[in-house]
Amino acid sequence: MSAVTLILMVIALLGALVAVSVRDIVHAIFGLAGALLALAALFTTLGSPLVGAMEVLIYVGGISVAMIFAVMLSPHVGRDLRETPARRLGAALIASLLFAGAALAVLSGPAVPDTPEAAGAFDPALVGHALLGDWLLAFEVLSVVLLLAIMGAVIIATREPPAPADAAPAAEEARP
Amino acid sequence: MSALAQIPILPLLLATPLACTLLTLVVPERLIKPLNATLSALALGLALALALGFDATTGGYQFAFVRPWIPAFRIQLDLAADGIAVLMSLLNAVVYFTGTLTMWSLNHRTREYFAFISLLVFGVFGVFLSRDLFAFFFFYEVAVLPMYPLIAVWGSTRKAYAAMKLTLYLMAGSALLFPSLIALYVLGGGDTWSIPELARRGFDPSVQVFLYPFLYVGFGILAGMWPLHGWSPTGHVAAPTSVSMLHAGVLMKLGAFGILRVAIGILPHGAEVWAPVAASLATAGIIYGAFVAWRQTDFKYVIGFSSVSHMGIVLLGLATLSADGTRGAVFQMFAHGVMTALFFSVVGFIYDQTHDRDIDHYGGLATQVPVAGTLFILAALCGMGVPGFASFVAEFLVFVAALQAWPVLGIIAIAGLVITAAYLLRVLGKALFGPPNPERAGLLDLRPVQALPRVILAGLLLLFGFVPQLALDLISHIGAVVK
Amino acid sequence: MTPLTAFNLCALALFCMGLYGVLARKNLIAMLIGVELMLNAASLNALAWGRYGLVDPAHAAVSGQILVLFIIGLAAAEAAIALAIILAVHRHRHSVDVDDLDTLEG
Amino acid sequence: MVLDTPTLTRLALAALAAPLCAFAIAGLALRSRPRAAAALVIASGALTALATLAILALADAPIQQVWTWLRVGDTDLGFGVLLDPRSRLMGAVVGVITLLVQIYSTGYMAHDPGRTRFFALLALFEWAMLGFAYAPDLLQAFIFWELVGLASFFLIGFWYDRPEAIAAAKKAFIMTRVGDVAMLIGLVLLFALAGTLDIRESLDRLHSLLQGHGITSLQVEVAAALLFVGVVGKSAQFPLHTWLPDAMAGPTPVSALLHSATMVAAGVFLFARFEELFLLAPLTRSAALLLTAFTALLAALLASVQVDIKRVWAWSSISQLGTMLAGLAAGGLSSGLFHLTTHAAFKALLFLSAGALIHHYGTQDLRALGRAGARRDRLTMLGLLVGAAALAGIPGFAGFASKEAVLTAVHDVPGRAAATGFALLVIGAGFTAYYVGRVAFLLLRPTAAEPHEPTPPDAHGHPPTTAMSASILTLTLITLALAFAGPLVASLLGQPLPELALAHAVPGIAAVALGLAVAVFDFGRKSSAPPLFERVPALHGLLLRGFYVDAIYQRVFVGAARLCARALHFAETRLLDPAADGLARLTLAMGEGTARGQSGQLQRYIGVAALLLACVALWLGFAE
Repeated sequence: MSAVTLILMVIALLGALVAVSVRDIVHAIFGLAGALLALAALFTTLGSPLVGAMEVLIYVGGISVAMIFAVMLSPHVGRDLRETPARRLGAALIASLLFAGAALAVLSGPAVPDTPEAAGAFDPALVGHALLGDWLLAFEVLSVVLLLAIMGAVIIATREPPAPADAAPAAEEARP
Repeated sequence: MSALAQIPILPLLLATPLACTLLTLVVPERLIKPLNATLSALALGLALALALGFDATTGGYQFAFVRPWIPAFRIQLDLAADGIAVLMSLLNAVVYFTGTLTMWSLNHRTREYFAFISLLVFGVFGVFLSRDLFAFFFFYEVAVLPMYPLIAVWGSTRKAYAAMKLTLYLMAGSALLFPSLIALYVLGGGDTWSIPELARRGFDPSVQVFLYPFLYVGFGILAGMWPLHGWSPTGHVAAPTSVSMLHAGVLMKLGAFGILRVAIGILPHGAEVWAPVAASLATAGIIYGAFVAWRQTDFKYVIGFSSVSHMGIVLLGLATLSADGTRGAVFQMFAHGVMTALFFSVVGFIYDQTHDRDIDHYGGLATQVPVAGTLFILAALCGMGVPGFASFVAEFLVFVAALQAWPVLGIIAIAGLVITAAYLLRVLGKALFGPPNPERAGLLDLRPVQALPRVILAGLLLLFGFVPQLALDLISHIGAVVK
Repeated sequence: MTPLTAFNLCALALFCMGLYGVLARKNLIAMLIGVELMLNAASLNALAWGRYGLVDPAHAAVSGQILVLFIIGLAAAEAAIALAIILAVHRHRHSVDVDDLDTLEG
Repeated sequence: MVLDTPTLTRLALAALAAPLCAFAIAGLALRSRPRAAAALVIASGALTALATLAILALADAPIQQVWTWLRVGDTDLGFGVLLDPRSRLMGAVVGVITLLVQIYSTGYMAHDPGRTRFFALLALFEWAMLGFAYAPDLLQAFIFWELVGLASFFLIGFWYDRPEAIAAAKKAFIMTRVGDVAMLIGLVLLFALAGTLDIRESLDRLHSLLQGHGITSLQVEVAAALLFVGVVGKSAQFPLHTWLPDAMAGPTPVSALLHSATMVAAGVFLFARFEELFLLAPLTRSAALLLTAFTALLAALLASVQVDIKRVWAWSSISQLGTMLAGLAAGGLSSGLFHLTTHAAFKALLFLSAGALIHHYGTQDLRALGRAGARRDRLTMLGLLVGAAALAGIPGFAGFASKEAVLTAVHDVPGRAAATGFALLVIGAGFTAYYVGRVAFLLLRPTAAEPHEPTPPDAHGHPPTTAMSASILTLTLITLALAFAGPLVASLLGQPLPELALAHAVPGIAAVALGLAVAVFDFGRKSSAPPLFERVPALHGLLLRGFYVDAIYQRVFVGAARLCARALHFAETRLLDPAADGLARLTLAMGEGTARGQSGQLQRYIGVAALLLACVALWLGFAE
């Protein structure tokens, strides 16, 4: 295991830490972007440059930017994220319990091979063939899903809010 | 017979109420009642044709009509009628027809009411005529479920409570039934749902002993089995007239029919092992229902608890597992069905005028409304098991069989006749006889058109009382379960 | 510690951080950030397993990558929808505090 | 002349069919035409009377003709006629008495708005009773036995707007039903023992089975005892006797019919029909003898203090039924049935003439009737006195011959039980003479007025009509004639009446003479001394209340049944229903509890899910 890999891991984890802990949402998004970049690099070290590139393009370039736009478009969307200590403690407890349990399982699990496959097998061309061969149906479905998601997002985001008089009693009714 | 055999009479009989449901939903408002009357008369005619065309000398299943339904699970629409099914279909058709006529004055959500009623009747026909276990259960649920809206929307006293109670009890029964039926399918080889085929294959004795109580109790709840009868008097009381008629007259018979056809039919050994328990519960129901009916002040509660008592006689007859007892039980199902239908139709007629069912608030009804009063008296006489009425021969057969199978239980059950006489005569004495209550002076008697359905029911009671052979011929092929 | 185990642990840590974010944050966008972290943790695992031949031995070379590609595609769709919903909610309620959004309560 | 079998069968069927048709037509079609209904019913009654008389007189060997009514499995349940001496005699009694009562009713019920119903029910009553008398098999016997009870329910409760009539009818139906239940069980047992529903065949088989040890004598005893309980209920014997005096709430012609030829006679006839069975059951027979003789005495005592003329006759019926049954239990078939026949005539006569007086003077109180001038209705009083003489057992009248025959039959039975029964019967006969004398003197020699007298509903203030008088006259003649019918009955039944030895007859005659003498002493003189029983007020009160038997029943049995009903009603409303409701509420509460966890807050759901996942992971980790 190379030092590069290790460093990348540390960067990713630090970015993630920033993403979930800082009080400014914009900072958090930048933390996320950092972690994602490190992950993209890790993907490349795992012999998958194509995936790493997609990660950068879609996540860092798409999703993160969309988040920043969303924050910018909606005023006072929590530039000041303050959670109660109890809430953070509870979340941390659950997360660390899960981490402890799963780490224990990983470490005490059966031995796994530590020899990576030959890098040649990770030719992007192969991926392309597989994607348009065996996985063609899933690929097409995914494209439809994406299309629908975009259309849905447009519809949801552009619908005018109903008159508050209607909305309020509906909310009241829902509360028993 | 040969000409009749060409007509697929069972699918027609099943399709009539279903068609009625669908047509009721679409025809104009003013045509709903004529449509229902016509189609229920058609169903009655088909049921009569079925009874006349049935060859009682050969017995067995006749008029078979088999089509695949869900082939993947070998589920079939397997319609066939044996004598019991013929008799029960006749009962259902009679109560359907007369019940429809008694609701002529309904004007609240007529469309939905008649749609639900004919759906219920469709389910009941399906149960009686299905030889396929899955279809049997399917139709059983179709028959049971419309009760909830029918009571909750068109009912009276504590209708929401009664409807919910009824539904919960019956769902509890179904919850016992459904897994048991699947168990029968799986343990029976997993390749057939046919009831006769499953019965022929037989089951391991330990399986029978384990499964039988589930089936018995599951069906028994619908049959008003003590002590799980609580839904039935409350439901009777709350339901509108024709629903009460169908409910007590036909629906409770589904439970007894299920016990006979499925529980005893497929698991005879289990039935034999559990017979003493079943007979004891039935006897307890006879006595308990009669005593509790004695304390009631509401007309419909009296009849409701009398149903518990009379269904106890049915269950006692079934529990004897003898030929005579089973015949008596099936005949009693028919007699009790017609009788309670008559009871509820007359009580409903009076209730519609006064909105009061307290027997202490009446008196001298026989003077005030002689026709309705006479019909009620006839029903009460049938309830007491007086000779000349259909229930006499039925109860006699059950009692003879019970005395032979369990002398002590038989004697207790026969002693119930005294209590039955006491509570029915109490109602007659308070409400029908005695000095007329001046507050009820304005009561109208039945007009001829209104009397027609009730007179049909009373006439059937007398007809089958004087010529019980009509019914007994149909069910003469019932054999003893345990020789 | 083998490299694979290291990748697994790293992914696990990312996942748990994401979980922490989802649980601790009240802001919807912040929660979305946590979700993205969890998804990426899963992707990292999938790639690592693919690299070390634990995914679908017949097509070990590509299966892990394809899986991750699909995850990324779906994540894009998910993020688009989620952001749209967040904007819509914000317009309705003038809040993206998840504690206020309990109309699903039974 | 003897008629052939098909003719006799046809006659019997006609006798059965006529009243049923009359009932159906009168009840359904002639509701608004009472005259036509009455005419129709009387025509059917006349036809039946003629047919039954012809069957009585013109038959020879027993005839049994059965048609299948229904077939259950391999068992045929038959409907048919059995014309043997017993049923021929009973049928003729039913036919003649019913006809006379129907004719009488045209006058008696002339003003009643419900007389169509009345005549229809009379026809139903006759049909039921005749069907029972001619029944050749157990099921048919039971069916018509029940129908007799049903018809008498409707007739006792004829004036159904009067609560006491309804109460009496209810009581009659329920009390006899207690007997019916026992009888049904007995019949089923008999069927199980003998394996056939045919009455005569089953009795024959019982005999041979008992000899061949196919069945035990205990089984026969039990069957006989159960049948006897049915008899006790129907014939109003102690302890199921309290319904009969109350049954007076019906119209008087109904009482006449009920007490003579139908209803109560059905019990006696059942005993006679199963005489062979009872002969095989000596224990039951002894018990029956004692019980019925005791009833005869008890009822005679109670009759001695009544002031309501119909009540006197009612108690006297119970007493006389006890006498008949004692005779039958002693094995005196012809004595018992002879007494049934004479009693049917004179008791009908007594009720009809009492009815004529009530109709005329508007009261049922003996003293009031006397004061009002009952003695001026000469024909009615003649009939009443002839009937009374027959009831008292004055030599030369019908009752004397038959009662002496019964007494002799009981006397001829060895054993202490029979001796006790004989003593009870003799004392009973003495009291019978006493209360008969009392009635006669109270009617003929009026006493001082009482302040308050209620008017019964069948008062119309005119002397008996021609139809009523004609019936009374006919019955008077029949009663007089029956005094000499003993040998005829005996030869018909094939069992000679026991020889009337002087030694046996003396106690009976002496008791009657003594009773009459006391009656003369008490009521025949112009004296202010209180009569026999009123000198002991405590006893008088006890007798007036029937030894509190009714009250005890109300307390014990009715009370117990009511208590049972209350308890079960409590169980239903307070235990079973709440249990079900509680179950439902528990389910609801569980649902609500679960729903509370469903806060709608996404993070809680995720948190819980993650926690569970963590637990699974931990478990897996430690398990490895």
